[in-house]
This record gives sequence, structure tokens and C-alpha cells, in this order.
Amino acid sequence: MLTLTCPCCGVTAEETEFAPGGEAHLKRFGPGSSDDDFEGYLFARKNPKGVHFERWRHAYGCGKWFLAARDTNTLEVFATYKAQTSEPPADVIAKIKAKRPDWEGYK
Amino acid sequence: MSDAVSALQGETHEGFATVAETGLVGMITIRCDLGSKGLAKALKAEGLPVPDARRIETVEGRSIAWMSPDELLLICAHDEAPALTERLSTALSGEHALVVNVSDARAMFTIRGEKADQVVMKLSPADIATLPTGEIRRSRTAQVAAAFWRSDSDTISLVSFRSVAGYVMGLLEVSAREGSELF
Amino acid sequence: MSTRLSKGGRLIDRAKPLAFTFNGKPMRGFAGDTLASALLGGGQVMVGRSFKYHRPRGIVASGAEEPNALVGLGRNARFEPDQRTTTTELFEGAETTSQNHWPSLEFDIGEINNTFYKFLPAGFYYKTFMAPRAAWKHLFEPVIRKSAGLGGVPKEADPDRYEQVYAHCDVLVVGGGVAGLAAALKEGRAGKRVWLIEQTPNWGGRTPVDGGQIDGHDAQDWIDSALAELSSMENVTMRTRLMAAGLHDHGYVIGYENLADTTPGDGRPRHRLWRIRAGHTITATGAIERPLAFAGNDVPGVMLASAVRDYIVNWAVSPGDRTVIVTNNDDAYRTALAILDAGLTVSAVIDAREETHGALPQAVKARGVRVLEGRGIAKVQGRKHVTGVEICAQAGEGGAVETIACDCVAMSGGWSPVVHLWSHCGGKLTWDDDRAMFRPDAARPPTGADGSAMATVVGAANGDLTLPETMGGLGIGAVSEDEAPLAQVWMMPAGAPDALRFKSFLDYQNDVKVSDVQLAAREGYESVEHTKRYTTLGMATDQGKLSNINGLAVLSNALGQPIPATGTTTFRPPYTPISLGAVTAEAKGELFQPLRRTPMQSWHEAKGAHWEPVGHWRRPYCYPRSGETHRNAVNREISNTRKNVGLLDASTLGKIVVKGPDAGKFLDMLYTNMMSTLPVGKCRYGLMCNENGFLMDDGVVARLSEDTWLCHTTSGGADRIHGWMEDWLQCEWWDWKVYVANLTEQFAQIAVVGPKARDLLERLGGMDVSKETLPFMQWTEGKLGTFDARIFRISFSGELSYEIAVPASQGLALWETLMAEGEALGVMPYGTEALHVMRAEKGFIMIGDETDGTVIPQDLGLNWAISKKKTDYLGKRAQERSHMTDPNRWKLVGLETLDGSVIPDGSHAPAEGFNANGQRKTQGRVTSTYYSPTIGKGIAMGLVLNGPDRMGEEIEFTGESDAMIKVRIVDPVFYDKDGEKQNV
Amino acid sequence: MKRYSIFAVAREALRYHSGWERAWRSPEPKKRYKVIVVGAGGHGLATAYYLGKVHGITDVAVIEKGWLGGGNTGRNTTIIRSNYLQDPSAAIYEKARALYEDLSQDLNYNVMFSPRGLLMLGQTEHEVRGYKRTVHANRLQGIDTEWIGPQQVKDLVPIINIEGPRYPVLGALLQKRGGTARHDAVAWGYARACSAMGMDIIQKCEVTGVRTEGGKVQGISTSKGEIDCEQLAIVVAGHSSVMAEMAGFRLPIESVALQAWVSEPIKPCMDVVVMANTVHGYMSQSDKGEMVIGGGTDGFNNYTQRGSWHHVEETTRALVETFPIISRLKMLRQWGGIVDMTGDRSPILSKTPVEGIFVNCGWGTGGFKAIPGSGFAMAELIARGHSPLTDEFGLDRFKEGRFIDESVAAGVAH
Ligand SMILES: Cc1cc2nc3c(=O)[nH]c(=O)nc-3n(C[C@H](O)[C@H](O)[C@H](O)COP(=O)(O)OP(=O)(O)OC[C@H]3O[C@@H](n4cnc5c(N)ncnc54)[C@H](O)[C@@H]3O)c2cc1C
Ligand SMILES: NC(=O)c1ccc[n+]([C@@H]2O[C@H](COP(=O)([O-])OP(=O)(O)OC[C@H]3O[C@@H](n4cnc5c(N)ncnc54)[C@H](O)[C@@H]3O)[C@@H](O)[C@H]2O)c1
Ligand SMILES: Cc1cc2nc3c(=O)[nH]c(=O)nc-3n(C[C@H](O)[C@H](O)[C@H](O)COP(=O)(O)O)c2cc1C
Ligand SMILES: [Zn+2]
Repeated sequence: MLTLTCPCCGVTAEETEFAPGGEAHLKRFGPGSSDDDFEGYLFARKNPKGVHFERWRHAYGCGKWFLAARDTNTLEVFATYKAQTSEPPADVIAKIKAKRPDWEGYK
Repeated sequence: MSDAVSALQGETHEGFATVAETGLVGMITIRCDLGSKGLAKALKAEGLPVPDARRIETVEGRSIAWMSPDELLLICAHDEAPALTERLSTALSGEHALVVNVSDARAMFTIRGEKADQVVMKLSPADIATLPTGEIRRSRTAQVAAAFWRSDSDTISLVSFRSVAGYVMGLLEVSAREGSELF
Repeated sequence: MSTRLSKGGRLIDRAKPLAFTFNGKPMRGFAGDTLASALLGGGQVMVGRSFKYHRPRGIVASGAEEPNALVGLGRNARFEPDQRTTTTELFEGAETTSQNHWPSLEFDIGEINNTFYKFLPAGFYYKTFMAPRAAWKHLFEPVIRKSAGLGGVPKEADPDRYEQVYAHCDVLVVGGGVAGLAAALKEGRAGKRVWLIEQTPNWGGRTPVDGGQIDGHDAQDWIDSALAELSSMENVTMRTRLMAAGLHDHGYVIGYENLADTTPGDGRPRHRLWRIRAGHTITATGAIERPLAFAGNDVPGVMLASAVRDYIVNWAVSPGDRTVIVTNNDDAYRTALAILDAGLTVSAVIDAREETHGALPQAVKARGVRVLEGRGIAKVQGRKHVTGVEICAQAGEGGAVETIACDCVAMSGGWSPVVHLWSHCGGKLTWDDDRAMFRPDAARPPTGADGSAMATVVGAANGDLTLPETMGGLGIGAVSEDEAPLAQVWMMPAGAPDALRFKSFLDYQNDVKVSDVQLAAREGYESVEHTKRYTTLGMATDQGKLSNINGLAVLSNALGQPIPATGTTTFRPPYTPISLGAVTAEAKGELFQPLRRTPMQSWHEAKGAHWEPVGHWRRPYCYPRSGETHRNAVNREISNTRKNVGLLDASTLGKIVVKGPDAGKFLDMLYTNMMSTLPVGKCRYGLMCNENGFLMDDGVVARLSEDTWLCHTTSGGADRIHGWMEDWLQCEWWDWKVYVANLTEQFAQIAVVGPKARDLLERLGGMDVSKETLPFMQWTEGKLGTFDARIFRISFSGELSYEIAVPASQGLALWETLMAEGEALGVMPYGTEALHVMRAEKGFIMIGDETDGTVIPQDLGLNWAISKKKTDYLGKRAQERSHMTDPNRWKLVGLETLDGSVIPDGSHAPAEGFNANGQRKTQGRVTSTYYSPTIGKGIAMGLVLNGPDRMGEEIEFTGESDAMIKVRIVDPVFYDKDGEKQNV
Repeated sequence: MKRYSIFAVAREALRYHSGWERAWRSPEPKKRYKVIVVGAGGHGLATAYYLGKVHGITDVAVIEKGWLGGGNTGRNTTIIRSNYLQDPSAAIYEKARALYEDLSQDLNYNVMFSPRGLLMLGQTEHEVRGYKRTVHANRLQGIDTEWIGPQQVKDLVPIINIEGPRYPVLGALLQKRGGTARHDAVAWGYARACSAMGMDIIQKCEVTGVRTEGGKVQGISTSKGEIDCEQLAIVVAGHSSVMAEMAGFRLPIESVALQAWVSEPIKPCMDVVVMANTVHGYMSQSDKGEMVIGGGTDGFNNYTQRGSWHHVEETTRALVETFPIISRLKMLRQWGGIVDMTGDRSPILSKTPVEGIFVNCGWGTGGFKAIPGSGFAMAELIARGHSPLTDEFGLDRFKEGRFIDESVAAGVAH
């Protein structure tokens, strides 16, 4: 039963107040995209055992979507940050690097 | 409108705390850039501040609550809400804003008594003990969304959706039942 | 004989006697007793039968670790199986019954299994009962199930209530022994918000029984003053009868509180489930004594040494007149002293160690007790009760050197720290070979949200067994007798032959013996997890609290590897079993799930509506009149609506307002058709697809103003679509200026439907609702009678139809007004089934019927609602994939039987031949099928291969029975094809 | 392999069972095998078994990082049914169910297949229509299911509450020869039979890398060294994405936690398996007497074999509502598994972008019942390059939009 801090309203709450939303930073492919790109967008998931970037919505709170960097194996939450970005911010990356020196970085 | 009724028409239960539906209340949702000057001006004209994050400010019987980074909730008298919605809409017509009357989409409750906190402890995962006066917490009560705040020293106000008012009242009644106080 | 002593008993109140029954026999005990102490005090040594062999069993332990002494408690609706007597407080009138025997505890037919025990070793059932094939299900399985199964079956719904609570703290201390008290004091003094919980009714843990001095005081005095100080601290909350059941991720602890078990029916919640979010958890859960494995170690009267002294000191119960103590350590000598202090007899102490010099053995010897060193028990004599023990050399093979008569055996195989909570979330253990125990490895703790340790362990739970160690770990001085090291003895004698090992129990409840574990090892079930599952070691209701370490020691031995190489099985919550009632709490009956009610719900209720659940709503399916079947009611409602006028409570329909400079652009992305071009004042039907291209919702969109649209969604879709909109606005197009708000509940919505709908509205007065002013697919707002209303001229039935939205607070009033004013016009309410039939008569699709998450709008002939002009909308790219453009996709058509009957729900149309897997090929299926009272026969829609090109063709569909039904492919619009009725 | 029988047990009883041999050997890995199967769960072991039994390929190693059967095969609620809606699913699940009927005899290991009947309750009109649709589909697929009314439900399951009030039972989809089996025994029985055919089951051996050359598989790196192979089958359920990453491709899979729990044992009181999808809960009673209960999945990626507590509450309340008598039973043990959920919630049995590598995964919350059929089909795919049972379950379906979506008729897929 995770706890997360919503970066939009500042509330720290338990998992049941949020709704998970799968992998973050997916790039949308629309009409005109290749079959591979489109399939990748909808289905190919990194699903790593380790550092994962993912979407959450503060469903029972402020209603905002935000992103989290979390270890899927230890459940450690490295950081939560605003959803309006197409890749993890540098400070989040740095934070993870500091805790997981072996991590190969955001790909 | 004499025929307007609230969801539970004031239903009340006495237990180790008193739980009651408050009857009709006016509520207006304002979605807007909360930092905008236009918003501050429009609210100022109504004698209201723009609340800080998670705050609820009460001025002369009306309250204004911060609901999210781009949403406020104004609580007022029920019959005042339509006109107030109009006024604010007009005042904000120059902004990208949405002002809607949601009075009837909600139900409001009070939990009163020295042990009011304990009722909330049974229903919400939020830490009610550390909720300061003047802060509104959006959370859930059992299986439905709710927001609550301390409206005076021994009263907690709680807002839910109207359709689940009966469910929320059921929860409050059971939770406040005599003999089941926690401390 | 076990009996109540005339003096002592620190936990009982002799002034408060309590009466209870065991298998109908009246018995007595005192307030403060557990069921177990009261049973023992009343001389009841045998209390149940084991799982597999139905062997007579007695009480072994004095706490949560008890494997044997489970009873059925209470009766009728308050009957509860598998109740552990050692942790159940005695109460007046308690009715207890022993378990797993027939016809009686004393004489049990099932004991025949015990006679055949040699044929029933671990896993015997995997090797037998295979022939003939049907025999397992019909012959063997029923017999096995009956003879297993343990407790009785409750027969009625549970009349009690339960509740749940959330609590938050900086530090949670679990365990109210001296270690827990000391830890709580330390954290409390530091000003932390502290919770201290203890599963039993009593503070202090083992120490008041074991004795010693803490911080210069007698242990009990120290405990009393610690409790006094803790109670005085505002920031410390203390509770007894509250067990930490599990330590879950991010410091979430499930606590299980026993409130009213001893006062059944008093109206209070019986149990309370605490969900404690702890910044840090300190477990001070103590240690559990281990049994020793020797033949007959399960005969009633063989008990843990610590339990024997607990019964004497805490409850003034003597488990026997003459006790033999058998041990591999010094601590068990405390039991000898307690027995002697109570004036009872220690027949001998049998110590597996060759020499004993410690202070405790010396003290016991000094009191004239025989101590036999280097000895073990070869065998316990007696069947339903211990009558004596055969003594042998521990180093030998069990040749008896002497027999000692006794009626109680107190055994001690050393202690195991209670590491459950530490382990639940991944805390690791390390093997301490000197003390022969797994203890928490502080270097590998369970970690929390921030990656740091979320738990620490103190006291005996940390392996700091003696009082000076326990308290020393917390920085407090303490004194107790020095103890010599134990010997790693798991089995007696060391060279016990098969015949003895087949009677040496490890897991009492599941009847797992030393021989079973050895058999598992021999057969290759080498992993401790395999051994567990093959033998069922540790899988009983005590979860191996007594058996696990002994079992894995025996396994390690058999495999010839050190114990840490074997490791432990996984510790899982709950620590001890918790009632499903507590896990359910208030969420049953009326509060099982939120019931969403429309403003008119009370009216429907009063009219006896038959309900249909729709999400969390409950909508009237129909309004049967007295003597009317549902089917007839639906037909009446339809006919009346088509002839006169009907009212539908449409309040559950989703209503989402979308506003902003980019709102049009946004809606063009969301809907397959164009919404930005909709003129103000008009309505347009729209379709929404997900990114996979599948149709997920539909509804009418109204343009309210230049920058504002109102989107209607299905009842089930309102919240989902609102969330869907927010998702795209926040996460993809965050620079678009659009706000949305879900106004579903703000408005009550009533559909006024039928040829007399306009008459009815005109009777209310106010707004002009004429054909000219308010034509089809437009909306208007103003006063309708006295109501502030917005009226949409839309139709889901094909009739002249208005949907009227008013603020929810006035919904009931409007409904009642319409019913009253409409009486002269023959108004009737209609329910969801009439709604469904009428839309099907018109060939309108229904999300969830014609769609199922695999259907695209193109399948449904809805191409007219898909914009060709737009370069993009959600789902467009997906609809370009090869499978979506396949000409062989099944397409929507109307279907009618040749004889007018109704095609069964779910019917399929077979095609010629079979596929590669031998399945009959298919060419279509029915999606909606009804009796149409309007047309007077069955009508249906379905998806059929090349359907639209096959109009008039007759094909077969599967019927209710094996017979097939002849069906003709027709246009899906069965009623008023030209739309003349809705355009009046 | 010494045969198991009642006579063998009797014979051994006379000598304290000292004569039993190992159920499977524990060999060291050889340098090279024709086929390596990674993952000694039910699916991996069954794949190996049918490779040997049907196709005569016995130069096979099954590599397992932990103890065989310790993945989801060892932690599932053992429900077996084949009343699936879509043809490809119905085919493979029914193949599996049919093989279960004789599996004990085939393996000479009693897997206690108990076709005691399985009910899926219809509690809304919508659900009823969905199940009726399944009954019709099943008829054409050759699967024996039927729709029964509420009173028949009550007769079959006396402890059920059919009255509601919230969701009265309107009827049920019954598969008479659905049921349960002893999950561990399925893994053990296959392992014993594989070992007897000379295959190597190598436990405590973690695959850490996949070696490929020119788009073709060469072998694997493991904690016990390098092992070469011609063909590699990845059958690791929740860890499929991790293995795919080693082999250089991505899968349409997310790993999430699924939980189950058991009550304390009571005497037999429910002789069928009941699934109540509207309220989200299912329950059966094991031969030992515990009520075996399965819950919902977590919504977030999770490799911990633990799940979030609130699912336990949600499911328990659903079942107390459905079976009011269980309120006074106690939860004995709760656990979790890591399930592999695909984009359309149906499994993948497929070739991959790397020649010689096959995947069998994505069984998610419902693959125990499929073990024999999946192993049979997978073996055929590996040995022959094609199987009618796996044709529709290829990876290509996600590109084409050719999904096999079972959620259409039933909410959950156990
Ligand atoms: C709680 C729960 C309840 C369920 N209930 C049901 C049910 O009632 N009915 C039903 O049909 N299904 C059910 N399922 C699903 C079912 O358990 C699975 O679909 C099935 O067991 C999968 O089998 P498998 O052999 O593919 O995977 P597993 O049994 O998980 O085997 C995969 C193996 O691969 C190994 N492995 C992983 N990575 C590596 C590596 N790098 N190197 C070597 N080995 C590796 C793992 O250790 C594991 O042993 C349930 C699942 C769970 C978790
Ligand atoms: N000499 C020995 O060999 C030996 C061995 C073991 C214990 N001891 C003695 O035991 C005492 C140890 O003190 P301690 O405080 O560490 O342990 P303790 O056993 O005295 O206290 C532990 C307490 O934790 C409670 N508890 C356990 N699990 C719980 C849970 N999940 N939820 C709530 N409560 C729970 C128990 O009911 C008990 O009251 C000392 O007196 C020590 O000398 C001695
Ligand atoms: C069908 C089934 C029945 C089970 N019955 C029991 C049981 O009676 N007692 C028990 O302790 N565990 C039981 N378990 C749970 C196992 O002990 C174990 O928790 C589970 O296999 C997961 O493994 P793990 O906890 O070692 O990770 C059962 C598991 C399954 C799948
Ligand atoms: Zn928030």
C-alpha cells in the first residue's frame, strides 16, 4: 500500500486516493505514423524490474495527473513531478542516479 | 423556489458525535488560472480572497476553498448561487475561466462533538488529527469522494456528491454509533 | 491431572467466577482466564483431534503459537470455528465444542487413520487414488475432504458488526513486553507521536513470569512505572487486545482489535481493523519457545516448558501433578522452579546436554530435583494422556534406560524470535548458530517509501533473549540468572530409528512428523518451500510458529547442509488469523457499495420499481403494477409511450460541460465526428473511441455558447469520460485552453416521450416548445411552469421527445408535476427495459450491447458519424490497421425470425465447416434481441459477416436448445423508418 | 522412474518408505541442449514434457532461478475452466481442460483434478447477456456449458446468498467439468515426468543474459555459467519483459501483483467453484478445507510478490456479501504473485524477432488452467514451427489490431 506525494496540491496520501495510469512519457502516434510506431505507442512497455516512470492521478484529491519515478522491485519512490513534460526532469534523474548508481539512465 | 430539496432534507443522527445533513447549500466551481488578476478582482468584488493552496477561507457566511491548482469552490447560500454564478461568469468573461453552479450536485454534512474526529478516522485515510483549521482535505469516505474541513472548534464539515448522500449518511451514522468510540 | 491451584494466579480474579461449557459439559473459570487456562484448570487435558490422523490432542502452548487447542465457539449465527483457546478470553456463558472427530472427542472413528499412519506418509495422495479416473472426484476426494477440514461450518449470516479505522503515527511499537514498553518510553520521551499495541489483554509480556530486575527494580514494579509514565504522555496511545497482523509496504500496518468477543451481542463492533500508517515500526514481539521432536511428543499432557510455568504463575493452573522437564537449554529450569514454588512435583529434568553448570540448573538441583544429563525422551507413554516417559541416551538410538511415571511433560527446544512483521515486507534474517535461531539482520531491513529502513526490532524478537540482553539493547540495565549455551538438539534421541521418527511430531495440527520431512528430502523436495508444500509443514492455522524452525533443521540435517543454506519459508500476513468480518467491516448490506440515487429515486421506490443496477446507480427496470409480470409491465410502458406519453428518469446520464477557446478543437479530437462546427443552440449525436479505435461511448452534444459545449455520456460512462477528458487535457494537450466540469449530478433529467409529450409540456406553461421554436436536435432554456429548465429536443425512442434538465433539488418536484399534469394524457413512467426495446425498434445502438470493447463504429454502420475531413481524432490511427479495415469484419444488421419468435440472447450464427481446432465456424451473433410490443414480434440486431450486403437472406442462429432458428437479415430500423414520429 | 500406485505405497509402508527415489534429478547444466526452456513453472515444464512425449525431443533443459513451481504456478487459486468466449481462447483452454482429465494417469502423479463444477454468477442484466453469449459460443466450440437459474444456483451452492439485495443472483454460467487441481502437484508431476525422460531441470539457476548472433539465438548466460542451445523458449510469466529485454525486444506486457488468501480450514461446505464478477470475487474450497479466495490486481507495475491491502478488503467484502456465513471465518494467510498482463489480456505464444526464440507468456491472472494445453501447443510450435492452437496468439496481433479480448463477456479471467 504505497504512499505518494502529489506535486500538484502537496498532499501526501495513500495509494487508494490515487489512480495509477501506466507508463509515463509515452509519445502519441496518430494518423500517418508507421505500424511499428503506433504499436509501440499503444503496447510495447518497458515494464522494468527497477526504475520506472509512471503516471498517477490524484483521483480522490485535486484530480490532477502527475508522474512518479518508482522502483518496481523495492517500491521506493524517488520523486513525483508534474505531468507536463515529455521526459523526466534532470533533478529527478540525478536523484535516482544518486540512489541507484548502476541504473543505466532514462532510455 | 419553495420546492427545492436537499438530498436528505436535514437528516440527523445522535451518537457519540452528532451527524447531520445540512440541507441546501450553494456551491460554485470556478476553474481559472488562480494567479490571474482578473480572478482576484472578481472575487474581491464579492468580498472574497483567492485562497492559498489547500486553504478554505470564510468571510461573512461564505467560504472559498482551494480545490486544485486551477479550481476553487465557493460555498454560499443556496438561493444566492445562481446569481452569484452569473456575476462571477460575467466578471471573468475576459479570462479563460469556467464558472458553474454545482450546488445541487453536492450534499453537505456536519459532524459535531468533541469526538467528531473519530468519525472521520473510521472513514478516511487522511490524517484528520493533523488537519489544521482553515485547511480543506479532499479525500474519500469509505468508497466515495469527499472533502472536509474544520468549520469550528468541534465541528467538521464534509461534502460529498449528492447521489451518494444516503450512503455517506449511512457511514456517518454507523461510525458515530454510541459504544464504538475509539478513545 | 491438571487442576486449579488454590493460591496465586496473577491474571485471574477469583472474585469473578465464570461459567462455560465444553462439549456441553458445564465448567467454571475466572475472569482473566483464557479458554485454555479454564479448560486446563477444569481438568480437561484432551481438547481436540488432529487434522490427518485424528490423534488425541491437548493444549501445548499458552499464546498465539498454539497448534492444537482449537474449538468451535458459540452457536447458531454466532458460531465460530477454529477458535484458538489460548488467546480467547473466557466469558460468562461461552459454549465451546471440540473439533474434527466423529462421533465424539473421546471415541473418534477417524482415528483409524492413526492406525494406518504408515500408509499415509507425506504426499501419499500424490502417489495413489489415480485409478479409475473418475474415482478421485467421486470417491477419494469426498472422503479426504470430510476427514480433513478441521472446524465446523457456520450456518447463518453473521449478526455482528465490525469496523475499520485509520490511524497515523511517527512510531508504532508492536508488543507490550518490557522491550516494547522501553522502546515506547524512549520514543515518547522524544516527543514522537507513538502508538504502542499489545495483542493480549495484559502488559508486560513474559517478564512477570520469568522474573528478573530492571533498572534496579523488580520487573513488575518497573513495568508498572513504565505504564504509568506512558499513560501520562499525551503523544502516546496505548492499546491492548490489538494485534499487528501484518506490516505492509510503506509502513502500513494492519491491526486487529478484539472489542466484544467476550460480550456477544452487546451491539458494539466485535472486531476492529486498524489501518495504521506508521512512519517507523518497532517490533518488540518477543520470542516463541520451540518444542522438541521425540516419539509421542503430541500426547495430551506434553507442553512447552514456558507454557507450563505460564499456566501456574498467570492462571494458577497446574498442568500436572508430576512433571518431567525435557530441555536443551537453561531457561526450562525456570519452569522447574515455578513448579516447585507452586508445591508440585518435578519428577526429573532430562537435559540433552552432557553437562549442566548454569545458575538455573544448580538452583533446581539444589532443591532436590533429579537432573538427567545427556539424556533424551525415547517415547512418551499414554494415548489420551501422558502416563510416563521412557528415557534414553540422547546420543543413542532410543534404547530405554528408565521409565519415569508422570502426567505432564514440559519441553523446551530453545527459543525463536518472532520475526514475522520484520519479514512481511522483505526484511532479511541471519542465522545465529550459537543460539540456534534466525534473527533479524539489521543490515537488510524492510524499506519504505524513501528507501530507508521502515522497521527495527528490539528485545527477544531481535534475538536478545535474556533479560539483560533484552533491556541492554535498549540501554537499560537488567539482571537475571546467567544462562549457559543451549545445545542444538532438534530430535530425540539423535539416532532415533524409523519407528520413533514416525511418531515424532513437528507440525502438530497438520500431523507432520520428522519422518515426513526426511521423506520429502529423500524424494527431492529439497527446497524448504517444496518440503513445506509436500508435507504441509507450517501450513496449519498456527502457520508453523512452533514447527517451522524444527522442520527446517530436520530438513537441513537430511540434506547434510547447514541450516542457513536451507533458509526459512516466506512469512506472510496475518500474524494470527483475522476474521473476514473485520476485513469487511461496514461494507455489507446497505453499505456494501455506495448506492447512487437520483433526485426522483424515492418516487420510484414508492411505486415499487423493479431495479436494474447500472454502475452504482440503481435504475427502474420497469414499474410493475399489482399482478403484472415484469414483461407485461415493460410492454405496457412501451405501448403507452408510443401511444400517449411516458416519463423516463434520465438523471443518470452523464453531463459534462466543456469550455474554452480550444474547446471545439478538443471535442473534434475526442469525437469521431465534427463538433466544432455545431451551431449554438443545436445538438449533435457523437461517438467516442479509445486509442485502439473501439467505440467506447456515445451521446448527444449541445453547443451552449460560442465557447461552451455540453456533452452527454452514457450513465456508466460519465465519470470515465470526464476522467478521459482530463487525462488528455492534462497529459497531452496541456497547452490547450479548455476547462471541463462534470455536472452530471447537478441536474435531474427527465425524458418526456410520446405523441402527447408536447401537450404535456404546454400544460405546464412557460417556454415555447413548438415544432417551430424548438425543432428536433435543438435545445432551449427558460421557465417551464415554475421551473428553471433546459430542454433538449432529442429522441432515443423515435417518438416526439424532450429531455428536460432542472437543478437536482427540483427534480422530484418537476417529476411529480409532470405526472400530475399528465394524468389526463395517460402519462406513465417507463423504465430501462422499455427504453432499450424502444431504441432497438428504432435500430439505435446501445453502448454495451452493440459494442463490447471490440467493435468500431464502422462495424455498426455509423460511418456517417465519422468525419472524413478531420486529419486526426482519438482512435483514427487505430482504425487504419489491417484488421480494422478487413472487409470480412462482421457488420450490424437487423434480424428477425421467420416465425416472429424472439431470438435468444447471445445467439450465434454458425457458418459452414470447422476451423483447424475443430470448432464450428461462425458468421455472426446477435447483439440485442427483444419482443417488440409495437411490432408484435421478436426483433433483433446483430453483427453478421458481410451483413449489409445480405439483406433478405435467411440464415440459422443457435436456439435455446440444440435446435436452430431461421432468421432473416433485415434493416435494423424496425419502426418508423422515415422518422416521421420524432419530427412532428 | 518407479511407478506410483497404491501397491507401491503399501509396499513402502512396510519399510518406512525408505525405498522411494527422487521425484526428479538435480543435475548440473550441460554445455549445450537442443532446446532450453527458461522458467520451471507449469507452462515451462509442460512445454518440455510435450516436446519429449509428442515430438521425441528430449535434449531439453528447463532452467529455473528459484525452486520449480515457485512462481505463479505455486501461488494461484487453481481454477480450471474453458468457458471462454473467443474461439482461440476456447480452443486452447479446452485442450488444456481435456488434458487435465487424464493428467494424473498420464503423469502417474495424482494432480487431483477435481471437475467439481464451476459457476460464473450473473448479477446484472448485462452480465447475464454476456454469459448467455458465451453459452452459445461454447456450443459451437464444442464446450459443455449451460445457463442455469437462480434456484439451481442455490441448490448447487447452499451457502450462497441469491437474494442480494444489491445484486441478486439472476442465474449462472455453469461448466460442469470445470473445477480445480492441486497446483503444486501439476508442477511436480510434470517435473518428474520430464526428468524421467532424461531432461535436466536445473533449479537455483538464474538466466542473466541471452546470446544472439545475426538475429539468431546462440545460448544463455546463467548464474551457473554459459549454456548453448538451438532453440530457446522464454516461459517466465511475470518476468517476461525482463527476459525480453535481455534478448533485445519489448513485449506488450506489464507485470502487476495479484493476491490470494485462504481462510482457516472448515468442513466441506462448497462443492463448486464460484466466480462473482460483478462484485469482483471468487472462491472455492480446497481439499484441506480452506476457502481459497482470489482478489484483484494492483494497477501499477510491481515485482514484489506482494500486493496492496485494499484489494483484500474489496474482494473479501464482495464474498461476504455473496456468502454471508464466511464472515466468521478467519483469514489464515495472504500472498501475492507477479502476473504478466498483455494489452488485450490474452496470452502470447509466439515466435519473436529473434530466430529460435519463442515466448509463452501473458497468461496474467488465468493461466493455471491452461498449463497442459499451453505446453502441448508450445511444444508443437517449437518442434514444427506452427500450431493451430497458437496461430492466433502471435505477437503480430498487436500490430494488426487483431485482439483476443475476453473481458467482453466476463470481467475477470481466472
Ligand atoms: C494469486 C493468483 C491467482 C491465480 N489464480 C488463477 C486461477 O484460479 N486459475 C488460473 O488458471 N490461473 C490463475 N492464476 C494465473 C496462473 O497462476 C499463471 O498464469 C500460471 O501459473 C503461469 O504459469 P507459468 O508457468 O507461465 O509461470 P510461473 O509459474 O510464474 O513460472 C515462471 C517461472 O520462471 C522463473 N523465472 C523467471 N525469471 C527467470 C530467469 N531469469 N531465469 C530463470 N527462471 C526464471 C520463475 O522463477 C518462475 O518459476 C493466478 C495467479 C495468481 C498470482
Ligand atoms: N532466557 C530465555 O531463553 C528467554 C527466551 C525468550 C524470552 N525471554 C524473556 O522474555 C522477555 C522478552 O521481553 P520482550 O519484551 O522482548 O518480549 P515478550 O515476549 O515479553 O513480549 C512480547 C509481547 O509482544 C506481544 N506481541 C507479539 N506479537 C504481537 C503482535 N503481532 N501484535 C501485538 N502484540 C504482539 C506479545 O503478546 C508479548 O506481550 C524477557 O523477560 C526475556 O528474558 C527469555
Ligand atoms: C490453492 C492454495 C491453497 C493454499 N492453502 C494454504 C494453507 O492451507 N495453509 C497455508 O499456510 N498456506 C496455503 N497456501 C499459501 C502458501 O502457503 C503460499 O503462501 C503460497 O503458495 C505463496 O507462496 P509464498 O507465500 O511462499 O510466497 C495456499 C496456496 C494456494 C495456492
Ligand atoms: Zn493532488
